[in-house]
Amino acid sequence: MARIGVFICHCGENISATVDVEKVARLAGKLSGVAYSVDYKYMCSDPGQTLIVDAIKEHKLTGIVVGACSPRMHEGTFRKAAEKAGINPYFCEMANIREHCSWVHPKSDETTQKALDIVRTMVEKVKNDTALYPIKVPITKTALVIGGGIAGIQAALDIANAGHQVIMVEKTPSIGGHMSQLSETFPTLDCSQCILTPRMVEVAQHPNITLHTFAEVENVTGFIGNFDVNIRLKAKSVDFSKCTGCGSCWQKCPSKKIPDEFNAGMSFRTAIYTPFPQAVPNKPVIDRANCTWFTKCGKCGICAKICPTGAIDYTIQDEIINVKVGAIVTATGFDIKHSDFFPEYGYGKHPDIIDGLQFERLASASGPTGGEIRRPSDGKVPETVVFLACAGSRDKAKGIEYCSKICCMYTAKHAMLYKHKNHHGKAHVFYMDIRSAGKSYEEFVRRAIEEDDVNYIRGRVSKIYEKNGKLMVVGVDTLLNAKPVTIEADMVVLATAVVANEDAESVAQKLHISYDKHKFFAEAHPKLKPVETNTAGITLAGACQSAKDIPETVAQASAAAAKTIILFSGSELTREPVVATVNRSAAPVFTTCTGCFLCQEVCPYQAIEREEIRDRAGNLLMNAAKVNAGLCQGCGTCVAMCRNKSIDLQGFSNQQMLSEVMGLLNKPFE
Amino acid sequence: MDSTAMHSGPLSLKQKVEQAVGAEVQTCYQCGKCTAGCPLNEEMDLMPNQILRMLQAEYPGYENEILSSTSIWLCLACDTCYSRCPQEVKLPQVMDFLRQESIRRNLVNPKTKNILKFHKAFLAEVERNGKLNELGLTIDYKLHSLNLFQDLQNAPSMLFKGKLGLIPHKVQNPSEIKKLFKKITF
Amino acid sequence: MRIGYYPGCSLQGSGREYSESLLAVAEKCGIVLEEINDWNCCGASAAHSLNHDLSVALPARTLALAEKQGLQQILVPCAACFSRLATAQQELVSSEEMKSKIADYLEMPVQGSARILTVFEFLQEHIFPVADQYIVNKLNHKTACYYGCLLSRPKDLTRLERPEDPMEMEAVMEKAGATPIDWAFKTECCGAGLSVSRTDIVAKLSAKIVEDAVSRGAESIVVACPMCQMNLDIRRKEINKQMDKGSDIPVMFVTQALGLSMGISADKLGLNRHFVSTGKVVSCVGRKEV
Amino acid sequence: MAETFEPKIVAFVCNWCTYAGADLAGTSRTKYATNVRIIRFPCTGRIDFMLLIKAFQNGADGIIVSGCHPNDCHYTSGNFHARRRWMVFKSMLDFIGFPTERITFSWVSAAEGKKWAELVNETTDSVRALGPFTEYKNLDFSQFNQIDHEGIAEQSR
Repeated sequence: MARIGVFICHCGENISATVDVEKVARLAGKLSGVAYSVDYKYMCSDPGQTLIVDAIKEHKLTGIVVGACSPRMHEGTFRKAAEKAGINPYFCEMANIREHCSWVHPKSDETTQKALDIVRTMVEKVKNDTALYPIKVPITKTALVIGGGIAGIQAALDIANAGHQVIMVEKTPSIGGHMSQLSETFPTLDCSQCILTPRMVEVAQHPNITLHTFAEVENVTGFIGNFDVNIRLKAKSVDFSKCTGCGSCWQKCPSKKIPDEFNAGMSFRTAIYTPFPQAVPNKPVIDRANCTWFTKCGKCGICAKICPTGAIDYTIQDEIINVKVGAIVTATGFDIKHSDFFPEYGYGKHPDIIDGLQFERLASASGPTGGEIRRPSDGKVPETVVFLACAGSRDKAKGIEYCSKICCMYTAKHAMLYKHKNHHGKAHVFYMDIRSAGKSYEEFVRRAIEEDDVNYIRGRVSKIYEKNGKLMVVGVDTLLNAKPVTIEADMVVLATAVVANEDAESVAQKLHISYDKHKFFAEAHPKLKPVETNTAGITLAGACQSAKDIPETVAQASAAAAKTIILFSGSELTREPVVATVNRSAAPVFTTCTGCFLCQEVCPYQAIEREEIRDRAGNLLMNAAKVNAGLCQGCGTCVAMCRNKSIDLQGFSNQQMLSEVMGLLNKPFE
Repeated sequence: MDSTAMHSGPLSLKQKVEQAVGAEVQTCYQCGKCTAGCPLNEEMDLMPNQILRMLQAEYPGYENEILSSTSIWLCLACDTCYSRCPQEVKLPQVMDFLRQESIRRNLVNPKTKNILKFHKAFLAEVERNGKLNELGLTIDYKLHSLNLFQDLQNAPSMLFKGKLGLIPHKVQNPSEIKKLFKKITF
Repeated sequence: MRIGYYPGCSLQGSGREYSESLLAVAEKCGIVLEEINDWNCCGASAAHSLNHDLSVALPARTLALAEKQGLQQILVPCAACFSRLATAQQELVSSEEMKSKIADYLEMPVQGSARILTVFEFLQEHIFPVADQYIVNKLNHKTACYYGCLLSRPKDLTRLERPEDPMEMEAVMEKAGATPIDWAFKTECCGAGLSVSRTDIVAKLSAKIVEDAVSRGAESIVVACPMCQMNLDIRRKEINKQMDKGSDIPVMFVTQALGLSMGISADKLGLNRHFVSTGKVVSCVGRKEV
Repeated sequence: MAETFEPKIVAFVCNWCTYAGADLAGTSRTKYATNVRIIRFPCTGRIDFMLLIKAFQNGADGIIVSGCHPNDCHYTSGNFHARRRWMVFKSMLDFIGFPTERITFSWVSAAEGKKWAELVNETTDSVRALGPFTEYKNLDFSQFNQIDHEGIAEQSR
């Protein structure tokens, strides 16, 4: 016979202000099976928990219901208290009479009645609770880092330096990401490549890091501590074990007219290429879509002829490798909108209307102009440059309501760099607000205005068109009584919106992590779990989660690394025992499972296995489903699917859910 | 200032606009893109974004200023502002409403009276025949605006080129249109 | 499928050559346009400036008449009329309340269900498939396709693929053998409704348009709106005063250009009705390629 | 009767989205009708639709089923299975003449506290308009639930 204790919390006045808590406790005491019922000011406080522990012991309670806040808040707290009192913690249930009752309804009899109903429901559930024991799972102490930009590099180095193995997967032929494309960085104007390349080399040389460039994650199965990952190593067409990185091949490659991704399309590269001189690894790959050997069936072949070590191999195929990892850091980065996104600025048809990344390449010493600001159309040094902040960002009509966060700062930097290189040039910035909240950020923007004489105009630009070789920038100065302003510019730089990568959605689906409507990956909690995802064991670093600058990205990457290292600090992982089980009984029944395996079809975690039940002589009697508790995440889809209720979910069993439904409505409450 | 206290009674002009047009005046964040692209910005006394800001402020003194501005009558309803507005404010429809409100409150700017007279002459012509006859419209407008000689040089050649018809086009039963006008305008 | 035709008032007056050329081209291609019986004025900018209900009711009467006639699609070549009819239709379709209110005013039912075609949609869907067999001349010259405001905006009404830089008229002109230029003022407003009341403004705005077209080497400006045509053509004297150097660049309707390429006579296309002589364009027929 | 009818609504919700969304409505103190009672499932995929019938049998007048938005399921695909099963179940209910307008199937995310409140209010209003649901109330199914051992024994003799 169940002996249940009911503990009703006032939560200060959070509950008692609208719910008659004494009445709830009093009437709950009359429910069948309830042996003890009490209300108290703060149940989660130390004295409150002591009250529960003492009551369990004194009244020999077999289960408890705490009528208080959401189980998402304090279920753990009260389960610990139950355990302390010597009963299995899974005999503790929360009746959520705060979030779902006292806070959302006015003080009334109905509200009190609802609280009573909620408590009674949970009393019915507790009666059907069973003892459960946490599941221990071993941990594979290897981390997978997806993405080799600054976020991935930082996370990988931190985890590797803590002594754990790291596998890094990078989509392009080199690590470095967008940061390697930048010229100088705000607010210190130190050279981006100078601070980044040593880190890139460290990754390549670190004994704990295995680097796979030109590779993509194919699919991910498993769960925290035990992920199973297939990685596609795209065919490089170059045998890296033979290649010395001498560069003869790409110097002689005749396909020279391929837009260079690293220079944001402002120069050309060859079909066999290393993306940039400091690339890591500094060995070329063949871009098969643009290589004559592959597009014209075996024509050319110059690189193979010229290679002194015979490293070129056109027959190499994509290879899938399988790795086992315990945690995954997602650092897949971002993209930006390009000038063709803007109808009012000419749909990208004017070569001298460029985006921020293109300007970075113009300003970079390693860029197509050797660091001189020259406009793409004719290579002339522009005398007047207009910078447009918020190009596409904060623009509901264009589907991007959010602030891209980094543009205010890099636009100030761009204007400054331009002025530093062209003292007599004129730089104008159209902006809406200047968002420079960061260490030394506001000072940096003021410096652009005050010392470098950049003309900041508050207003948006309606149209840009070309007239007699000039770009007419039609804007407005809202600080001058909304005076219309048209500036004749030689070049226009759009600080275009930061957006999620094109393949973000497919990456998220492979990893089973959620994402927001702009395809940025979703953190588990906006404040308290900013680097975790809803899938345990997978963390986020950098701009794949939202637009971020470098310091923020690095900080988040280290946080993701810390979360991974914490996970790796124990030898086993303890998991909630909310898992499905298939019933088993003595011979000759064995199980009621008929082996239809519908459960296997619907399980998102491949947690359902096939078990062959045999007699002592080894003859196969039947096939039955069996749950791998390590893989099962407890969604219960299999339970709803099972035709004869042979599979059940611990903690949310058929009997428990039915008793909740029955308890909720069946009996009138006196 | 406490704008709610000021408008506890009748609706503010902003509220009226929002009610009539369904345009959310409050969404404007003053980027000025409407003004920047407006073909008539050089002619206007209040810029489009300023009108929205003044509506947002809900300061009663601004209402007359808005309604007696030339801008609301100069607006061509060319939709350039709306098509580029990042916040999708239906400014041309706001302007339509402000024009009508300006007539209701008898605040039409004297400098733009001719535009109103033209619109009225236009509708009078439509009310009469159901269709517009440019000759009739021109005569009607000139009589009202007293711009007797404007466009005079063009009329003979227009007649000659067959562009101005002397015999007015009409719908089959002009009284039907007259009735429609009566129903709507009264 | 039957195609209803709403010429609108301008196309019977100052813009009659638009209607004449459109009908001539349709006739040439064997397409019958059924004029809506007893249509009335759309109310133009006067109605929506002064009375919202009137601005819906006037076009709604025409729509109701078209429905009565059993027309499921209506061609509205005039940009302003198109805008008013399409806007009224949108209001009718999106609000049952408005629908019943307007039906009360009109004393007849109105659904707003017919598809309203722009001149480009009509040309693309009905003329283009058969045009090649009728095109006999190449209109070899550089032309500036001018859309103005109401043909390009708002984009959910006009359904242009690139509202800030449309290419629909260019496609027609290329069919006619002309070379459309890339220019900056194709969707700027000419001043439209202020043509009579504020001619000064119209002259200023139109001057910018003519100037840009001329400076980029255009030999003609092609339009698809009677008000654009009126402002750029009839008001040329005033426009020229606003420009450093006046221009005699002819302004014609896109249907006139297409008609010329089909060998229809200049007279029939109304090319003699223009204030600025269209002789230059007519003489382009069969000229060497530019 | 003078009193207005107050329907009983049972909400079958998933733990990760809608339950959390209802929590958010609480923390934001968004007020809504008291008529709803929530039953927490790990996922809408866990919901056995026969429980809906049980709820009606036990006095519910209306039911809400709500989980994560498509593509946002904490378990990747549970909500899709729920939706699929609901389509089948609904067509069966329609076939037997059950008033399926008493069942609202919706998505409410953890961020949509306001939507949760609106959903409860709208459902309460619409079910109130439908009136009490009496057809299934207090139906005694117990005879079907018990195995007739004697009968079986009789037959086998």
